Formats: sequence, structure tokens, C-alpha cells
Amino acid sequence: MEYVNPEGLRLDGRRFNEMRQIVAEIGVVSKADGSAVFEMGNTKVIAAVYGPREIQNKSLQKNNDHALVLCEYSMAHFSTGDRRRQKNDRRSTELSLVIRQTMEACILTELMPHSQIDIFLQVLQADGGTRSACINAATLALADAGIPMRDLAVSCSAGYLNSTPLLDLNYVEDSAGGADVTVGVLPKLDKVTLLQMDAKLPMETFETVFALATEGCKAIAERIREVLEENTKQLEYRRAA
Amino acid sequence: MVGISLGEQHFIKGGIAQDLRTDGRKRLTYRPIYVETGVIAHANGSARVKIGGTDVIASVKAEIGRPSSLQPDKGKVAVFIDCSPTAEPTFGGRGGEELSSELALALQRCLLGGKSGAGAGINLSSLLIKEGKVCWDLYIDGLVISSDGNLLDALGAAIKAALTNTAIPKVNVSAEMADDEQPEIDISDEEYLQFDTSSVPVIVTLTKVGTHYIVDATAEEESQMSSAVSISVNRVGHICGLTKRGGSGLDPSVILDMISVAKHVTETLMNKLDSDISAAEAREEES
Amino acid sequence: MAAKPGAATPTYSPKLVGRSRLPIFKDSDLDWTRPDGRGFHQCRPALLQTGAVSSASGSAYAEFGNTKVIVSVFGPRESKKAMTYSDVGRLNCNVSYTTFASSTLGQGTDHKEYSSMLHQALEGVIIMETFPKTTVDVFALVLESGGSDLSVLISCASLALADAGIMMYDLITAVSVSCIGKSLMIDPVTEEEGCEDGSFMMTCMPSRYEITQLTITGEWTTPNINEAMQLCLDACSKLGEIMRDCLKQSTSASDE
Amino acid sequence: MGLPDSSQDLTSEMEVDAFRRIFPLRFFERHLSESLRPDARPLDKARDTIVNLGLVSTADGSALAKIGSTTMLAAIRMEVMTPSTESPDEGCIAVEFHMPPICSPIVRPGRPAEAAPVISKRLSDTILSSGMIDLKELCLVSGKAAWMGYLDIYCLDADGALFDAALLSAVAAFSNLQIPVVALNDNGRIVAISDEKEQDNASIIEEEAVNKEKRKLTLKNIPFSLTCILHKNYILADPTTEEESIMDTLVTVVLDSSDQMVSFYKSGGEALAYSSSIKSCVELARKRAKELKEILGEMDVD
Repeated sequence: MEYVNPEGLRLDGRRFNEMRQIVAEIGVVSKADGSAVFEMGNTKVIAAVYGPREIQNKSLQKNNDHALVLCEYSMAHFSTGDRRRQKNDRRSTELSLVIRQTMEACILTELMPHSQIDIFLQVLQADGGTRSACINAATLALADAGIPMRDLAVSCSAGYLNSTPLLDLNYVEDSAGGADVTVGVLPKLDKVTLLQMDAKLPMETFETVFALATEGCKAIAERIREVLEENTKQLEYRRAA
Repeated sequence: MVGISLGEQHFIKGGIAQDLRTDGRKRLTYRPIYVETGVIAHANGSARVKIGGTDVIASVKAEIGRPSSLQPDKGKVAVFIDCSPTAEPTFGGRGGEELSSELALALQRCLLGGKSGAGAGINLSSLLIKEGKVCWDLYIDGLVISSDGNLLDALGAAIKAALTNTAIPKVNVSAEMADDEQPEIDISDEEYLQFDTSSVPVIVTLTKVGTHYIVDATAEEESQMSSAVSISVNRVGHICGLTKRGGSGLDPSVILDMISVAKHVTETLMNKLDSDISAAEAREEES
Repeated sequence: MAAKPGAATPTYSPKLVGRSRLPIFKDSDLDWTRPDGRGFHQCRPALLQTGAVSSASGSAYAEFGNTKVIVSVFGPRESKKAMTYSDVGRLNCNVSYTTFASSTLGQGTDHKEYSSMLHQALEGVIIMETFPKTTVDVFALVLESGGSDLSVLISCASLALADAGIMMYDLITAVSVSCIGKSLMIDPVTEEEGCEDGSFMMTCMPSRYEITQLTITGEWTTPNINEAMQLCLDACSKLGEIMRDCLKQSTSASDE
Repeated sequence: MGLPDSSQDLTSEMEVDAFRRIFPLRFFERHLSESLRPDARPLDKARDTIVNLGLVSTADGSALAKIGSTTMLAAIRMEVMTPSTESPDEGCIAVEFHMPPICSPIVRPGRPAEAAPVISKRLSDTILSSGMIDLKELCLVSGKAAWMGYLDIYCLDADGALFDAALLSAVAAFSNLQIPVVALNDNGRIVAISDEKEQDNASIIEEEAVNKEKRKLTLKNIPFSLTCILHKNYILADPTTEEESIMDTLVTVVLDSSDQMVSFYKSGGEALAYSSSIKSCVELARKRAKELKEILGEMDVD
């Protein structure tokens, strides 16, 4: 199947280095300490953060000098084309773990000993790149909750189809069987916190794809920063009023 | 959920007794309601309803199925509710299942009517494609994103809006075939059928706090309730379903009084919802 | 199920040929009688018995026509280890069906819906403060389902709780009413429930004259609801007396 | 009740109860030395046994058996299946034993009792190996259709000797079983015929009817069982739950109506079964089988 036509346009009309439209909003869950919705095209994720608060399940308390970060990922029944009914399947568990580790690396957990931070992620629509969308949503929600972080962790994916590196794969491109590289970075520190790839790729190709994904991350980081600044301005404005 | 101090409890109860609730509402006023339709691209119909801090999404998905042998002339409808842990950390893991199934059961009761189909909000016969062979299976999925009380009413309104938003493809069944064969079907991607949702009831929950009852209780108010009665009323003013929550007993006359209050409240709510839904539909078409 | 030899081969139960189910009641047919010959406002004869299960703290058997249920109460006993401290007691309910409970459904399973409804009906009457930190288990088995299962279960459970000596504010009685066409009939059997236009189930505390649980489905007008409620209240108070007599008899029998 | 020598160290019933809970084994051994059991039975006597037939109207055959307070409800439902190619003219019996949470404090919902599948298996083995039922009698149309009998036994009250009671209820349910009247229709499926329908168009049905009238199964070699406890030199017939939990060497002997041994089952336990004690167990089982046969015989008269 042809994923990139001779004019260099993808199935949904994007160019190879073009991202889908990003919509981000802060404070969608009224009772959470921090929350955000993050949309990339048709992929839509809600994140809610509760904490830092007292550790609820004492058996999880291992390290007293650091905050405990917990993460739960769930998909709505209507999030995909066919209805799925299992809640705690393997994919969810794997994703929960990946997101938890990524976020844990950027939260300054040593500032909040004896406490726990819960990150809940709810996928409303899945159209490729949920992993990245979840990390971006979680970052926004953590920032909204005022949890101290080293940097804003952002993530973006890129793939390689029809001998073309492609930024931000959608579901159709994702399931085409080509390589899919998900990168998570801390843009200011210029550090990679997450790198996942599942397919065979020659080293030099990998480097171009990886570079493309990193570029994407930077663009997203910019967008996230804008959203946060806008939110802060509004808070200031409301306070003045 | 954070506990409420004794002082706050008195404040909430006292406010309700004086017809001035903590957020300034009267006992029978709703919080602002916001309706948005077509929020889920994959679904046949969807809607998001916000009532104050409560935020829910309902989606309707139609799949081709086979009518049950007991009712060969009807389609099937199933209601599932999911309480996302984003709404409440205790819903994490399997924690939300109990509430989810309770809500699903109450909604099913309100929407699907009696066993014979009387009083159903959705006309099951309209889902039939070919008697005994093919029908539409309607899956209604509700998701609670943020919860601040009155989940059932919000879900009921969201499902009503989602059903209004639903478009089901027209299906052509190939003509005659043998008795035990599954007929060939042709799903049109141009012609769509709309639902008649005028008979879908709205749900009003009256929460009893002290000696008074209130509509649209917040989570704080719900924590002070002795019992709550959810009543679904359709356009002609008939009761289509009733569920009681909370253990404490109620005098029969109180229940009858609650029913008449609920009927009165639904009249205005029904009109408000209808205009909100059609406004949302218009907005969706524009965009 | 694994132990069933030949469970892999599909089986079916022979059905009656060519007989479509006749509507058992037509609006025009006013002289119609109910399948078991009762009047519209007449309940089935009830047989109640406490102490059906010797190994339980309390138990009761109830038979309303073809509906036969057994309820056992265990406890108050230690709560599950995972439970946190609670200064009031806990109630745990479970309802299951035998594989042969009804002629249509083949498998006996736990009935989650009824379990939670039984829980809701009972939690308001039990004085939970009297058994802190512990759990009372109410387990029910429907031996045969013949209609109005839930209401029979609830009444029977309240009798079993009384037999177990669990403190309650009052006995709980439950009665269902079906609405078919224009008529209301109390204590419906399975056939009637299958074609009802609306159902009405009420549980109440007869001595306190309070309704603890009420569910209505189908389309109802206000006068219909008034009538159904009055019917249920009358039936509940009568059932309450029968249950009281049953308990008195069992205590006087054990005194001897 | 009271211990023969209770006047010396135990003065009130309250203390007897406490003694029973704290030193259960000594409590029992004192009884045994007097050849008596706490429920006033001699060692070799089984508890009162009652059998009722046909209690479940939704089943094709059912029975309730009560041994002491152990209560079992068995019901059989007949369904049609396609017989396997190895045995085209034989039906099948599926046995399932259930212990619902109501029967005993040790069973909780969602966590079925360990004992249930074990007893299921033993019941199924015993019923099939005893040759009580001729599976050929369950055949409808050779190679096409045969009866599948689903036998479900529910324990309503568990107070020891579960297997004995379950087997008794199963046997009684089979004796109560009425095989429904059915016919073969054009599509090759078996359909039921109601009584009045048969009269309406008897001519059409007559030739198709595979099973013209309600009939019973012929039962031969009916198995009866007795469970005994072996403890030191004592043999206790038909133990209660309490006895089973204190003394753990159980022996179950199954004999058929012509006094042939069908199965013998001893599971672990401390006491070793000497051939002499096994002989006495078989002797007790023989007596018990006679008793049970009489009880079932009475039922058949009705």
C-alpha cells in the first residue's frame, strides 16, 4: 500500500515532517489537583493528577525519601473502532509502567517524601500515538497541579514507511507494520528519557527517524509551554479581577 | 474524597433547610448545563454533558447483530458505564466497577422500559433489519470523566443527546433467501437514519438531606444525604423508571410527593435539554 | 464445568413445535384469569421456615408458589484481611441460581444485579453499629425461579437475619406488582413477568411504615403508581404478620 | 447430654461446651470409650435419612436427600445431543456437584470449596462404573440424536458424609426421572410434544414420535455408599462435619444392590486401615445399603 504519494503527501494530506493539529487544555477535571486534555488529531487523552498526598496503600511504601509516583492507563470502550472490554490487559499495564517511569524521571520526587502522586490517564479516542499523547497530557496535568519538575517531559513518535521517515504516525500508518520510534525528551536539559522502537531499521535510517522525532518533541514542548503560559496569564487576570 | 468537618456539614444542611445552598442555588435549581455533540469521531453518535463539575461522555455505537430468539422482531440495546479513575482516585483498578454497574442498571431501567417494551425510550423494533435474522445491536457507552455529584442525571442527559446525534446507516437486505441462511446485507454509506428521541425520558434525582429534597446535588451534598430517588419521566409526563438509593426508609407519602415534584422539574429540564441539544447539533454542523 | 464429560458437544433442549407464545392477556379480555387461577390482587400462598441450614448462624427457606429460595446468614465474623478498620459492621450479599432454577436459562450463576439489590434493601434495616469490625454474610440460593424472585429473596433474607439474631430496626418485607395492559397484578409469576408492561418492586418495614427500596420500570401514570403502592403496602403488612408468626413459632419450638 | 463422669470436674453445661471446643479430641474419645457419640448415636449407626422425590418442577427428575442435617438436592435435565462416533447409540450423563455459599461457613462466593470438584469426580465415576444406567437406553436415533442427562447436585446444608448424601440424592433423582415425549421433525431436530398437542394431530406425530410416552429408566445395580471414620480401634459410621474435622481417616465403601463392591475410597489420614477394620466397614456398608434400599423402596410405592 502506498502511504506517501508521489507528491510527498500522506494519507491524511500531511507532509512527511508535519504533525497533526494539537489542542491542549488545562483544568478539565474539577476535583483533581491538576488535569489536562491533550489532542493530536483524532487521538484524545485526558490526564488527571491527584497529590502529593498521604500514601494510601502502605504496602507500596518502599522509599521514604522520595515521593511515590503511580500511574494508571485506561481506554474508554468507545476509544477505538471496535469495542474492547478488557480493562487491565497487558498493553495497558505496559503503558502504565512506561508512562510512570518517564514521569518519575522528571518529577523532583526527593522534595516530597512520605507522599504519593497519582497520574490517571484516560484515552477517549485512540488514533495512533497514544503513548506520546499520554506523556504530553501527564506533563500538562502535573504542571497544573504545581508539582515540581526538572523539565517538561514531552514525547513524539516518528516512523519509516515507503522509504520515507514520517513524523507523528496515525493509526493507519502505525498499523502498517513499519518502524515506530517513540521518543521522550526533557527539552531544556536536552536529555532523552524514553526511547522505544519495535522493528528492524538500518542504523543511519534510525538516526534520521530519531532526529525527526526529536524535532517533533521540541515543537510540542514549545506548544505546551505556550499553553501553560496562556493558562498562567489567565490565572493572573482572574486574580486581578 | 476528603472528609467534611462537622461545621461544614451543618453549613450544608442549614443552607438546604433555608433554601439557599452553598453555591447560591435554590433547592430545585440546576447548575449550568453544557451540551456538546459529536465528540467521538469513531462512534455513530456521541455527546458530552457537563453539569457544574460533573463531566460525562456518552457514545452510541451500532453493530450488526442477530435478534435474540425470544424477541425475533426487536434489536438489542446494551448500556455500559465506566467510571474513569480521573474522576476519583478510588475508581482506579476495579474500584469503580460497583458504581459503574449500579449506574448502568439504573440507566437500563430508565431507558428500556418494561419487558414488553412499554415505556421504552428507544423503540427496539426500529432497530430491526430482517426479522429473526439481522438487527442492529446498539452499544451505549458512558464514561464519567469528572464527578461532582448527580452522575445519573448527567449520564441520562448525555445518552439522550448522543442518541439524538446518532446516525445509523441504512441497510439493504438482499431479497429472498433460504430459511436458515444468513441474508446478505449491504450497508449504505450515504443514507443515514436518525433516531426519534422525543420519547427518551430525562432523569431527575431528588436527594433528601434532612427533611428537604434537592435536585442536582453536588458530591458534598450527596455525602449528607439520607436517601435519593431517581425518577425518569418522559414527555407525556409518565414515569418510566424509578430507583431509590440510600438505605434509610421513606414514608410512602413522601415518595409520592417526590414523584410529583420530579414531574414538575422535568418539564423545564426537558425543554432546556432539548434546546441545548439542538443548539449543540447546529453548532456541530457548522464546524 | 471441566468435570463434565462430553461438555464439548453442544446440546439443546427440545422445544415445543409450532406453538408461538400466545399473549396471556388481552386488553379486551376482562374475564381473563391468571395462569395459576389467582385473582389480580391475590398473592401466592407463602411457606416460610427458619433454620433450614444447620451450619449457618441463621437461615430461612421461603416458597411462594414455584419460587423457592434458601438464605443462609453467617456471622458476624471476621472481615476479610484486606478490609481496613471500620467502626460499623459490614454486610456482604450474594445471590446465586441453581442450574435448574428456570426452564429457559441453562446455567446457574451468580446474580450480581440481585446481589447488589439485596444489599441495598437490607443495609438500611440492619443496625450495623452492633457488630463493628466484622462482616455479616447473607448468601442466597434460588432453587427454583417462579417469578418475583427478588422480592421473595429479600423477605426470606430478613427472616434469616432475624433467625441469626442480627439486630434490625424492623423486619423487611418485599412485594412486586406487574402492570399488564390496564391491570395491576400482585406477586407475578414468570409468565406474567415475561410480558409485563411495567414492574414495581417495593420493600418496606411494615411496623415503621417506611419504604426502604423501590424500583419501577416501564411506563406508569401517577394514579397507577398510587394504586400499586397501596397494594404493596397492604400485602407487605400481611406478609410481615406471617413472617412474625413464623419467627414466634420457631422460638417457641426451640424453647420446648 | 452430659459426660458419664462429668459430675467430678465439669459441673455445668457451659463447661462441657468449653471442653468440647478446647479439647475436641479428648471430648470425643471419652464418648467413644462409652460406645456412644455426642449426638447419642451408637458408633455404627447412621443418622436419620429422608428422601423426597420430584420437588423441582423445572427439571425432568429431582430428589431431596437428607442424612441428619446434611441436605442434598439433585435434579436432572434432559437435553438432546449428537452422539459421538465411537458410541453412536449411547447417551451421556454429566454429573456436577455444587457447594453454594449457603451450605457451609467455609464456602465463600467466588471461591468454590475444594471438596466440590473432588466429589463431582467421584460421583461421576461411581454412577458410570456401577452400571446403574444403561446408556443405550438414552439413545433416540442411532448416530443422530441421544439424550444428554445433566445431573446437578446442590448441597444445601453440609454436615458431614457429603458423598453418601449426594449419591443417595442422585440415585433417587434417577428413579424419579421421566424421559419427556419427543418427536423428530423435518429438519432433523428433536422437538417436544405437549400432551394436548399430541391429541390434536396425533396422526402426523405418530410416525415421527421417537419416544412415544413418558418413560422411566430401568435402574439395576443401584449403588449405595457409607462413609466411616477410622480412629484408633473405633469405627464410626456416617460422621458429622465436627467428627470429620477432628478425626481424619475417612473410608467410603460403595456397594451395589446385589452387594457387589463398586468402589472403595480411603484418603490419607493417620490411622492405617487394617484388613479387619476394612472388613467391618464393608459389613457396616452392607447393612446400610439394605436400610437405604428400603427407604428408596418406600418411595417407589408412591
